[in-house]
Amino acid sequence: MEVKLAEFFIALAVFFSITIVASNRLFLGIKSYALQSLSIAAATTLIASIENISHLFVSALLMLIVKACIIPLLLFYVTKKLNIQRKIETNVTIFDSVIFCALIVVFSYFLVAKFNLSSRVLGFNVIPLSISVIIIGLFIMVTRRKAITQILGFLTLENGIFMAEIASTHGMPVFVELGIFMDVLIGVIIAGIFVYRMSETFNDIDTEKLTSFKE
Amino acid sequence: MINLFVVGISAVLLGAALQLTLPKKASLKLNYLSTAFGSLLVLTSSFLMLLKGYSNTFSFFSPIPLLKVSFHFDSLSEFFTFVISLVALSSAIYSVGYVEELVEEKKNVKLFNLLYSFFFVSMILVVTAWNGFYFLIVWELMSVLSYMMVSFDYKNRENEFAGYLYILMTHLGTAFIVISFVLLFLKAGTFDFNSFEKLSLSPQYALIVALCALIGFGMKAGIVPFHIWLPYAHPVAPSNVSALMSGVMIKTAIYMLLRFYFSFLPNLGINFGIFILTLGTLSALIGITYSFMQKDLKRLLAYSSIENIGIIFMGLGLTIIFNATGHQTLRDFTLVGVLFHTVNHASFKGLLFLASGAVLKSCHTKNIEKLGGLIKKMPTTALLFLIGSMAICALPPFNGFMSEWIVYQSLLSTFKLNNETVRLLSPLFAAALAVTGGLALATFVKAFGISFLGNPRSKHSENAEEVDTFMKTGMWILALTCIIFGIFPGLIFKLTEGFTGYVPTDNLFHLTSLIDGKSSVSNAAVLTALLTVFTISYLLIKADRTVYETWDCGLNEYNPKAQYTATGFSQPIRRIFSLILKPVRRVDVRRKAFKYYTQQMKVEEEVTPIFEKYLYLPTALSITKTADFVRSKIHCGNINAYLFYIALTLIATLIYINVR
Amino acid sequence: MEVLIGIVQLLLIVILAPGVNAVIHKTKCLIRGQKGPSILQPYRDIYKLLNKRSVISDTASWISRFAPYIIFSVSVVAAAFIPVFSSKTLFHFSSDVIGFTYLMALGTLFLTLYGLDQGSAFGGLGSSREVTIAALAEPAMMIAIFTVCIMNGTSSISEIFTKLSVHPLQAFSVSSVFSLLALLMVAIAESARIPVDNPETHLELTMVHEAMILEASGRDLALIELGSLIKQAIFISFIASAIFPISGLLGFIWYLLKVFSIAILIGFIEISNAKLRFFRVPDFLAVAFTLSVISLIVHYLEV
Amino acid sequence: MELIVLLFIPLLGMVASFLPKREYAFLVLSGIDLGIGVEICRKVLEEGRIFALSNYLFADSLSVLLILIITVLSFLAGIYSIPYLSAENVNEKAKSKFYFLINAFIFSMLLTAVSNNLGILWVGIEATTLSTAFLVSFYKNPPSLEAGWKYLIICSVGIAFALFGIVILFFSVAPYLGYEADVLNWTNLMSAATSNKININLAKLAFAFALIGFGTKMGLAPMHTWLPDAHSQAPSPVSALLSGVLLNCAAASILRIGNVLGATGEKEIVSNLLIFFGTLSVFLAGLFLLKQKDYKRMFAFSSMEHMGLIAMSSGFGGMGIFAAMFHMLNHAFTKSLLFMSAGNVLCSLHTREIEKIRGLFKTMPITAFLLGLGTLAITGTPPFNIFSSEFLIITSGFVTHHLWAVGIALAGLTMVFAGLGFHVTKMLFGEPSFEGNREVSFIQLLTPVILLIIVLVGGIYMCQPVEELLNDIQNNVLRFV
Repeated sequence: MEVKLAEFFIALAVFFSITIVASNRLFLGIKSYALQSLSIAAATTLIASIENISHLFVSALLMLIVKACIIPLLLFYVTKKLNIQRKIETNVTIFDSVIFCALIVVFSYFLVAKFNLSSRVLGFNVIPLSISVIIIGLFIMVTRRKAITQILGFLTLENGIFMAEIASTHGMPVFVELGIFMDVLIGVIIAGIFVYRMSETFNDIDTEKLTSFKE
Repeated sequence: MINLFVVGISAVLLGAALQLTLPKKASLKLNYLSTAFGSLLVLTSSFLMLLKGYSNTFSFFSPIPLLKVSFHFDSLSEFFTFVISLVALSSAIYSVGYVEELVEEKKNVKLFNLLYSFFFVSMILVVTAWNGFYFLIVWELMSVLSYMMVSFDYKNRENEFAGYLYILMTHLGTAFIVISFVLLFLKAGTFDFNSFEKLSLSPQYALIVALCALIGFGMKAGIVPFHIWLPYAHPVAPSNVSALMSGVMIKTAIYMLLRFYFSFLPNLGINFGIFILTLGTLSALIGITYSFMQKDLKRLLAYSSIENIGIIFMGLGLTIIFNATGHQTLRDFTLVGVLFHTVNHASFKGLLFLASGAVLKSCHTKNIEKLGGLIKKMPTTALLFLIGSMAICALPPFNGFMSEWIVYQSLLSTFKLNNETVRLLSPLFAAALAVTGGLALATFVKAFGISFLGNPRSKHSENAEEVDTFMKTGMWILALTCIIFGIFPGLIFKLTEGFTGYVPTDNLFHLTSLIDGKSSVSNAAVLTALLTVFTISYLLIKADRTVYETWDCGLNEYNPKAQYTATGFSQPIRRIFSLILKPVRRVDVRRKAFKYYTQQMKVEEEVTPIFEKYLYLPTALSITKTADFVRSKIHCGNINAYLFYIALTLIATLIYINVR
Repeated sequence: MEVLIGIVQLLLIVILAPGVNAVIHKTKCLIRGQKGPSILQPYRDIYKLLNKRSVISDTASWISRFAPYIIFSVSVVAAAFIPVFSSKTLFHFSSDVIGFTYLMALGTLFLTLYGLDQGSAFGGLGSSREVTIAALAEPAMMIAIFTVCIMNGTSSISEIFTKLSVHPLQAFSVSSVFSLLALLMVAIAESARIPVDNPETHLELTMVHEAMILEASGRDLALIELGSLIKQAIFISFIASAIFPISGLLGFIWYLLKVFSIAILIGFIEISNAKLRFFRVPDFLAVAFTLSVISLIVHYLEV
Repeated sequence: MELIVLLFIPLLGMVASFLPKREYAFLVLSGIDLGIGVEICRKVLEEGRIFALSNYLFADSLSVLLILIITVLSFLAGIYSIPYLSAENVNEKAKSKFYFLINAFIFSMLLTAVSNNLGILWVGIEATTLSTAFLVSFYKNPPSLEAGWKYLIICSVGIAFALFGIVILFFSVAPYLGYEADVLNWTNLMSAATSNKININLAKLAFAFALIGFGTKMGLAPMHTWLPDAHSQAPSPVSALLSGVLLNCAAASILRIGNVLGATGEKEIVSNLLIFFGTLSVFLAGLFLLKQKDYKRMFAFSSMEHMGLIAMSSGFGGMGIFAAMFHMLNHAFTKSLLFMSAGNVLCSLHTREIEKIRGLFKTMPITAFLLGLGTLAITGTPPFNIFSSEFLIITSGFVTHHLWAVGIALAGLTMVFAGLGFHVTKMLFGEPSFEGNREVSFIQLLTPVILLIIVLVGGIYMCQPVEELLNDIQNNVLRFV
């Protein structure tokens, strides 16, 4: 039962990543991200309890604090502070993007179909799902023009990796996990500073404008 | 002997190091005299080594894998050492006077001196190297040093372009040389030339190696169509350097080709020989045709180098043909011809470049159209230039004739072969060589006649002065060489005996061909006869002359501008050969109000360098265009696109992994 | 004895040289219906010139002073290569045909330099044209010579003469006819005759040889002219020697006969042709080249 | 113990960067670090591998190679930075930031070099990105900000993929070896791979992700896009470190993971992918270099080319590994030489545009010489060291019958030569576009001169320890690539 529930949360995370793709407002994207992190944290907790791995609880807690609370709040803060236009600007229409996400999920299954993967607890589905979240994250980064949405895409990607971790090996070794969380946090802070500086210098954070190194 | 050699090289290096501490003028003397002294020692030692058949190898291991610093002395390398140090000797003595100009122009003379001495040493290292890896290092060292001297006058755009083109072509050539060495390495397991010599390769493999070597060394030698750098680089280099570059540096390529074709790959087929022969003929023809068209004295000489390299290649091709058909003696004989023309070209082209340097120093221009009448201002230089010209036109009794004669005789000897192609082609090649000879004559009549004879065409040549003793001495050494090798061809046969294995039956003066053993030439006899008739007629028919002005159709307003120009002189050939020369003519007419009277008219004629215009330029342009396109597409500056590349690459890689 | 025969042969060509020219001229005059000068006229001209002081340009350098002697010497030495009635020429030990051609080129070099030395416009013009013609005539001559050499298996003029005189008929073939014709055309070009050059006129637009020696006078002119005449005689003798050569005294008479008939033939050619425009000369030489190539191929087919 | 000290000193440097005499503190500390590096080198040569911190840190010959490059170059960059920063009129606060970040940067690079654990290695590499992002945008002008942003985003994505690769790799061995942290130690991974206690399919997948991920950081085409922007915008000493050292750390990580996969018998995938990306990088770099406007950017493209060569050569295996490692060493020194010389030009003439600079031989004679010789060196002209390694690379390519790769690479190298030669010639020759003598100070010339000497001597001579190191890497450390 718990295993099924965990798998459900993981699937939910995939769903939220598609919501991020589908959202046309920045806040909606950030909220989706927070929900995604939340569902992953839930899945983690479930697996931790099934397998009784103590450090996974820590991971889940960190997930909850850092990714579901601090980072979304940070992003809200930056968006408000810099008066960023709330609309998400895309290179590909949202309709196409969502269709594309479906393709990505299919591709992920195709990719690992041969490998016969299953972890100790979770079923076969989890690895391809996490790969699709990763690629969807990358897809967001490729198609979304604003700097802040790119951060969002990156964070989705990162979540995908975390999903893969808990699904496959029930988390990485503790200090690696800690390092990763540290890095993500610092990375987001640095990226935030960059966004701040950029909006100061360019009055905009549309990456379309960042093409002075055109050759 | 080897000690003498080492002392010589160390003298050069020591001189180059010590001169850095001296003031400019003194540094110049010290450097060049020590170089001259060193090269004299090297010359002597290589001469002695050649006579005694000395052969030895010295190796020093390096921790870098496959690299071995090894020096080898055998008759071939000694012969080239001999040639290099001969030209270096005269050029060094010449430089004492010549380089003063750089002092006056406030250039960094000490650096130049250093480069010059190192350049000489690097050439010696090239011809004594005995390991492929090490060879490439010294080979490129030589190229880089010469490149630095070519572009020494860095402010000049011409030098900049010439240097760039030169080093680029050299680099391209080196890539092919690397391939040829590595191909040999694959079979031999080491880069030692020893092991290369022991290989027995399949014909196809050998052919690929031979072709790579041909392209690689052909770039350096300046064979058509890889010659394009040569007419730019040689003219802009200081003349003492051009003498070394044109006289001997491009010969180092010949040296390596000889090694490749006769030591490493002795089983090249007859068709490759025909190919080389054809290439050589083309070079000779194209080189001399363009040479005739030039107005720049040094560029004219540079193009003529292409011609002479072509003649050497003709000999090389014939040697391969004879080698393939098993005519051992003919092969040996022709090989002597190749080496003979190498040393000859070194001596007369060195001489001519030095002489043109003297003109340049004295008149500050290389443009023939602005010279004229120099024979009275610079009598010695004029005489020396004339000697060089006669030698390069292969006129008896000078040395050029002897080597060209051997090539002719080898071409003639092909009628003994069983190969129809060769038998039919070789008279045509002989005809091409004959045109080359005729055009060479025309070229040097133009070069000497327009620049030294008649009246000065500009202020440049009016104020010319004879150069100093050092420069004259340097040139005289080479001029004497031209005469000595012309009269004593047996000397070269003696010196090359070790490599070619050809033992002549004649004495020093006489040269007999192998067709029937009766056709022979003797410059000494011709010279004696000429001198006899000349003396008798001179004494009998006394020169009793009245001096009067040149006939100017009775107008009494003689103007030096009435003289034939260099452009005019070459016009008939330009018109006749317009198919390959593609002359471009610009006529600029300024009329007065009444349109039938022209006030001023300016006619300029130029030839199109076809290889550059129709081969290199389009290639380069299409490459840069493609590059521009690809660059602007890939580096569009948009981060989304950049991320997209990553995504795409990732997916492609994953698919690859999955499919495997 | 050998030396004596050599000297006799040499002197024969030198002495005959003006006469050959006179015969050509006489032939032309006779065909034109003129009486023409005496056969001895060229000898008289040269004698007269030799006794005159020469005037030299103030621009001229030592090239002008020595060139006439050098041109003359080259011609004389080259004449020593040519067998007339015996293969024992003065240079029979090294009478290589390629050496011979390049020796002649030495004369051309000094002649053209002489043309440039006085700084006159005409000299430059003459020199330019001369080198052009020389360069274009070379290939035809070289292939023709090569064919003869290949036929006889040697490149020594004396040897060719010996071989030909041993088997005069055997060596005569279609290919040698072609090569001799080619050589004749080259000879016409090299000795500055119609249709390449007109030795009888001093018209600026057409002259080649005369333009170069426009400044020469007196003894200088005599030497240069003599040199050119010897050169012409050498070419004719060379062709003559290649047609049924016979050694000995009979050969001497046979030689004279051949030389003069070639001279008359040249006279005929001259009178029946107009001088070609300079830029048509390559066409003329191209014909010679083609002939010589045909002769070569025919030779290979015959074998 | 040495390893811990080695890592501790840059941390000390981070603290010291708040002191007033921070530049000298950095100099002294990096000097000490260099000494420790040499000591580690000696010890490794003597004992083979050394371990520290319960096996989480270790040093084998590959680490030693990286440590030597890092410490030598950071010491030289330390010397160079003193006059450079004062010539650029950097204020005290910025200086303190500069030294803080550069110490963090060196620390993170050293961490990647000595970490035995794949997880720590990842943290180290990610830390380099984070620490240098602000160094890239040090001048705070719009282009540097843009470059910094692109650097941060692209490299983060890359590194994220690498992390995913590491996760998969962990997954591939964890079922056999357990879920403990030390499973990710190289030593354990290698023994797992050789004894076939690994899911090969997963390992392949892991390698693919790691290659793309670390390849982004290494500058392999087509993930290289951040590289020219970042390298050209960073202050010159940082550019020297970025190009000379950081790329090598990423390369070493790829090779180590490739080695694990290779040990399972899947050598071919590793070598094929490395050769493909390597050749592509060399060729594309050649195309890009044909026309450039900014000289620092041009040298950055050249770094991409050399990383391509290293990847390609590693793909050849055997002697190719030796050649690649040798090339790594050579490239590090030569590229630092070039960036420092270019820094001198920038310092003195305040323009990056090639078009605007002519006649450097007149205005800045010594710098011009350094730049000219450096260009000859970087394009593989003997007698400089790059030639030797490039020659070995080509030879090993032929030996392993990768003719196409070598052919394309040679074409690329020729274009690189044409492009670099053309642009540098333009800068050095001609009538000077600036007046007077603009030569920089003695110390600013000293470092490139030292590097030039190293580069020149390295062409002919290789000292014994280096040879032993490289041989050991070829025969032991990266045996399976």
